[in-house]
Amino acid sequence: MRTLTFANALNEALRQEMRRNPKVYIAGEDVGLYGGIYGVTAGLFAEFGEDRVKDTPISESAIIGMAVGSSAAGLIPVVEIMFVDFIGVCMDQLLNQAAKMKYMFGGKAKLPMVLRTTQGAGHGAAAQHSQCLESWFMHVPGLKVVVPSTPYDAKGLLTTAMRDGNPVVFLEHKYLYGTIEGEVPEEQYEIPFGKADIKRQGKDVTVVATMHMVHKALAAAELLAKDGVSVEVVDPRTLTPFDEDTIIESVKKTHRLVVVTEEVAHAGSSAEIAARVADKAFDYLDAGIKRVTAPFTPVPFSPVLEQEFIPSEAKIIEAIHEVLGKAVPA
Amino acid sequence: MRTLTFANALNEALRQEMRRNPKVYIAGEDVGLYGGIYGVTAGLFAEFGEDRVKDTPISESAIIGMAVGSSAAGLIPVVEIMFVDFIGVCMDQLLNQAAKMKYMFGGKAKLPMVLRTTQGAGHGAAAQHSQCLESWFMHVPGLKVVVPSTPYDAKGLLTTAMRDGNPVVFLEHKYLYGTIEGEVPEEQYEIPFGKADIKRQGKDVTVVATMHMVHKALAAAELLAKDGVSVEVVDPRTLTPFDEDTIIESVKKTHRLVVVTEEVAHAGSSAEIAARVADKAFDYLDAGIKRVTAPFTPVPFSPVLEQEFIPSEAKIIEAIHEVLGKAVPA
Amino acid sequence: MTEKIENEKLLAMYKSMVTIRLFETRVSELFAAGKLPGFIHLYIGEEAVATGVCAHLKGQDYITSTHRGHGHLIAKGGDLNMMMAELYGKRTGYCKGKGGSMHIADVDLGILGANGIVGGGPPIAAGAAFGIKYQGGDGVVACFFGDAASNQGTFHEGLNLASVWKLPVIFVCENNLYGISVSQARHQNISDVADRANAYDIPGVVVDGNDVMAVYEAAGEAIKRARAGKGPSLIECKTYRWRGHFEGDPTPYRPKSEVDAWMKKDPIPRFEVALKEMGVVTDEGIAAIKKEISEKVEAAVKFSEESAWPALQEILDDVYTGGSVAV
Amino acid sequence: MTEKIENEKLLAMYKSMVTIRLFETRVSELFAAGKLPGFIHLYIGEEAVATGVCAHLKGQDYITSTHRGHGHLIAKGGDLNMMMAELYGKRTGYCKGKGGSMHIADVDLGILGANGIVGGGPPIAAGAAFGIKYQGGDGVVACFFGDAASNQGTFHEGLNLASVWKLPVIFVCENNLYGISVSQARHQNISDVADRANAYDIPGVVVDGNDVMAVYEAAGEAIKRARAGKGPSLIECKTYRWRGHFEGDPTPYRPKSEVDAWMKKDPIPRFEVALKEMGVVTDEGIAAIKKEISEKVEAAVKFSEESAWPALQEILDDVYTGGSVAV
Ligand SMILES: Cc1ncc(C[n+]2csc(CCOP(=O)(O)OP(=O)(O)O)c2C)c(N)n1
Ligand SMILES: Cc1ncc(C[n+]2csc(CCOP(=O)(O)OP(=O)(O)O)c2C)c(N)n1
Ligand SMILES: [Mg+2]
Ligand SMILES: [Mg+2]
Repeated sequence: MRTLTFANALNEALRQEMRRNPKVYIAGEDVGLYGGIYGVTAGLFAEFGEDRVKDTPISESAIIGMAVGSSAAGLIPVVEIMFVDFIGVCMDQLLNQAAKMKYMFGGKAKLPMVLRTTQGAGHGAAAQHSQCLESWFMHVPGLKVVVPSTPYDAKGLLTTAMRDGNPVVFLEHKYLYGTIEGEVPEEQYEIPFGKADIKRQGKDVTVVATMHMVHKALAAAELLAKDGVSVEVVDPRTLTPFDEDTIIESVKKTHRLVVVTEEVAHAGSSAEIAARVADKAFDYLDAGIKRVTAPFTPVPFSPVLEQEFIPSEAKIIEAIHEVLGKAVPA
Repeated sequence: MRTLTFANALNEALRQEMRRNPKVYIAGEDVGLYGGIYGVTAGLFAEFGEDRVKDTPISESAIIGMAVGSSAAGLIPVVEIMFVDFIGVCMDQLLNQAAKMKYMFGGKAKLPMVLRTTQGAGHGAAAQHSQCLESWFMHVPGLKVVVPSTPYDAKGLLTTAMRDGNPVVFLEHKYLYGTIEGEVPEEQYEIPFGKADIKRQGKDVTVVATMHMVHKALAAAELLAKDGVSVEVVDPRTLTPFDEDTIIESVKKTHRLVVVTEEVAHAGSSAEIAARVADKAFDYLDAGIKRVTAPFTPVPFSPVLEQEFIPSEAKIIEAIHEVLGKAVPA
Repeated sequence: MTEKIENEKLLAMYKSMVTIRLFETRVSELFAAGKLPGFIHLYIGEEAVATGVCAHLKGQDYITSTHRGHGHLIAKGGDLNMMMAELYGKRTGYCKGKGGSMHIADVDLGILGANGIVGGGPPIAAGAAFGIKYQGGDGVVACFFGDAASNQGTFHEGLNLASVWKLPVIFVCENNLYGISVSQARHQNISDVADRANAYDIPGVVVDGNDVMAVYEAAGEAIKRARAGKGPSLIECKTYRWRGHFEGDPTPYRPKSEVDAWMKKDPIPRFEVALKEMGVVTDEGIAAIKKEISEKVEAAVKFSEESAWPALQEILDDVYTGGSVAV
Repeated sequence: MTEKIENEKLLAMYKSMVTIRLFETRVSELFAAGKLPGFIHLYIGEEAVATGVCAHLKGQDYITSTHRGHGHLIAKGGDLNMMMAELYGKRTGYCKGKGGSMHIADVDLGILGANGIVGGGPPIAAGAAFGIKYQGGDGVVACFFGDAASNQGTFHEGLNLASVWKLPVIFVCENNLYGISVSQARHQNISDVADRANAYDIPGVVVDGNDVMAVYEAAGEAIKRARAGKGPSLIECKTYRWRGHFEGDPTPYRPKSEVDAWMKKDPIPRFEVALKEMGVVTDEGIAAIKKEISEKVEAAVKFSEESAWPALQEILDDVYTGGSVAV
């Protein structure tokens, strides 16, 4: 099968669905003429014209409000917030309008819309352009939250997102756009929400990881395999809905859990994953649950500090050794 | 000692610190002439005048920006966002400006400021005026997050907040304002951040609860005491910094943990508390960790549904029975 | 110049105003009697605004409303029974009891919801207008908001987007001189919100918001422009809220004399005089209309009282299209 | 009328412009050579704006800057060594390497930071101005932002608050005709951002942003007003960015002819002509100034190259005043 970069897989998902469904349109800052800061919407302006690929003013609240209003009026907006870091200027339209309308209206609304945005560190973009905020979106009932790690997943999940019928927050890790390539079918396909993917089978320890960290976890697993440690890597792929079962099944087999996310730990998605297992699979656990995350700081600029910020293979390996090896310290 | 309501304890903290320190000022919507929607700032406009108690336009981003700018210029702002639910329109000024400035500037900034706001259900205020969002603030390094449950704690913690020297998010549960009264010293006092309070001693199970839920947990404990079950109720009082030690010590004694918060569970503060214990006190746990929280829905309006939404004594008792009684289901 | 309006339309407008007045008055009593939970913001005194604007709107047209939404909903054709039952929190309400006063909506009627977030509407209104334009319709969106809401960033963003894309929206400012306790002079440096139209190069007009004919006329101009693809307008209606900001508000922030003066400008008797002069209605006709509407309001109360509460398990429904999700 | 400006001041302004130009040009080379990580937005072509405004500011005055901040920082007196080292991510930088180009600040110099959030500045500027007023000082705040930033809700909120409270701020719009790839005509319905002043009943003026004297004069008026307690003003400076939005931007969205035309309006030679006419400087003087500044820039590069990286454990420092907290 031909391979695509992560960014191109997303681009293809958008292009194919826009060809299929005239209700789908794109809006955001510099998504049109420019093709998106990371090129995810490249070529769509040329193909679909400025009526369907809209460059907006720098008005993020208006961008999301536009999605909400036009969705209620029958369209399927795919809007881009350039960096997830900017969500603070427009969160209300997501939190109180998009996510809650259906419920507040007693079910009598349908709001199909996708909010695409990029998150994550690794490009020296510093504290206001590198955050991970998936846990904020998870904490909002009414939203679905998608966190793809591979080009294959990216295309299939984005296709599902555009057909889901609910407000979907689709988080793209900027580090993956150009660095990760993988096989992607030419035709359209959907990947169901709420189905975790076992990215590597193993039997000694379960590592649940998301987005960029899936790749770090796989690299750590590869290194540990040489020492005879068999690591199972589970990628939830969506955080809402959340596939608890696959993770619990894995822990029943391995009896050990390490959670790896790039966000800061405090009230992060990593906490939720650990808490569920500590509730539902406690009897199968042979060790405390370790989390490998960023330190509790804003993202620093300097490349040396930024590399220290991002969870490394070494830290993942250390955590795995801990849950495997010694007793959990009191 | 004389007793005060929760709202009046807060009012006294503000009044006394404003008398002591001319740098402290108040700003927000209807905090002046009107004295605040819940009366927390009542009488301060009359005492301190409109230069120090500022009614603002409905411009929440400007309110927080005002706090940031005036704090950098040497003041100690205590700003009010009328309901935490509105934070989505102004979160950026907190997330990317207030919280990160010090770090981004290499430490060369000091931003003493308090953001007071009310949260929680119980007044029939529906989905956009009843949420709990403490976990969002916890997830932002650079913020401190305070969640008082009693008038005594409220006064002491708010006094500390105004002297802390950092951006502090001070969350007040609206249900407590008028319903909870308690003894409060007349003079000023500080309660250190990062010190949990054991609100009731017990030996069979640890219940960690916050804000309104502390009272529900205490009521549940009282009921269970009649059946000979001894419940320890721990109130973290601040979520950042977080007093992990007190909770772990408690679990070492009781071997069982139930976490009770009013927020939805998914990526909530309850997850963080459970995850820490599942990591650091795993060897002392005799049962899986249960969380008692709101269901994963927006806050419904109808009083019957709202009461169903808010975690009840009955649900807390059920969870306690679960961790005490039967094996955790596979 | 004022176009000639058909008698039937004039009567419908009059009925709309009376319905709002009587509905709201009854709600105020029910709230005082402890029948209605939560926050209630009444539209009494401002009836001419919603009525004058919505009189132009058809089924395909949308409105976005506010926390003070009952008037907009009634004027756009909302069902009194379902509205009242919603205020009670009953399952026969518009939102099955899940929304309450601040969230009543009827998307099928083009009502995109009351809104508890001040300034929540303008971006959504621009979005709905984009939806109309994208699909090639000639619908319009009327976006209601208050004087104080015009200080919210979303007001600015919504108007800017609508103007640069020439979207069919009319932005209707209900300037009742206060945002809760803060008078206009204390929340903005201008006395005419309409002056803000300039910032987007769109028409901005001031009208007497207690004169339903004036509102009707101004809205008509703006809507014609919008339907013709010429973009949005801003209409500021000067009016006053008779009641507190919410029911239970002691209104310590405004003098009784101010309230009294505005109550003398009551839009309803004023319209009655005009209607009688035009020969559209007689005193007897007015009495009959009031009686009929009053009965409808009572019927709505009865309907609500007799309706069932939502069942507890319904709390989990309606979060997602396609059924609830595992989390 | 233009007040007579002292020669010394004129020379300082000229030096500021040249410093910005040479610093930025060198940064552009260093970025292309792979020496500088992250996003870099250069101020080349817009030097007259920051310079003309900051020439009025004293130690007690503040500025809020933007993602395109180097020019503002230099004009307000920022240290070249510490700026350059910060761009490198070295621990001798202004932010100990933690901030980078978009977050350079020097609170002691009144520089409240570059800002990666478009529209982040106006609310903070209003806040700093409130701080000044509260403490009874006569300081002012200059708030810089772009044409496209004037569509952000925070712009509106900041100006409204400053106007209703008569805060000492001057809002300086650097209209370089684009927000990244989106031309002004595509992002707003007006051609003069200054037209928005009306919405707050404050003065709004348009000046040639490539004419440092014109900027200086307009800023002087506005600052005088502000210091006198008469409230804020909006000054729009028409200018152009020569480089891409960020370094590495291929600028497919604008014609070369447009760039060329604007490069002909280079503010630096234009000011040189004026200075020579006024007899403030000679060609030799100019050459000497350029040489001296160029050496300073080189020294800053050397300083940065030779500086150490932050130590890894420093990552945890500086999150909180009073030391890091247990979480
Ligand atoms: C974002 C936000 N901020 C504040 C509030 C609280 N609030 C509700 S109504 C109101 C005043 C609104 O005034 P205006 O827009 O003039 O409308 P009016 O109530 O006068 O009709 C305020 C401050 C809110 N609901 N949402
Ligand atoms: C809230 C926010 N939205 C979007 C961006 C991305 N962004 C950075 S600069 C920029 C364009 C800014 O244009 P303008 O305000 O005119 O300033 P200029 O770059 O032209 O100096 C954009 C969209 C951002 N940093 N912050
Ligand atoms: Mg009003
Ligand atoms: Mg620009």
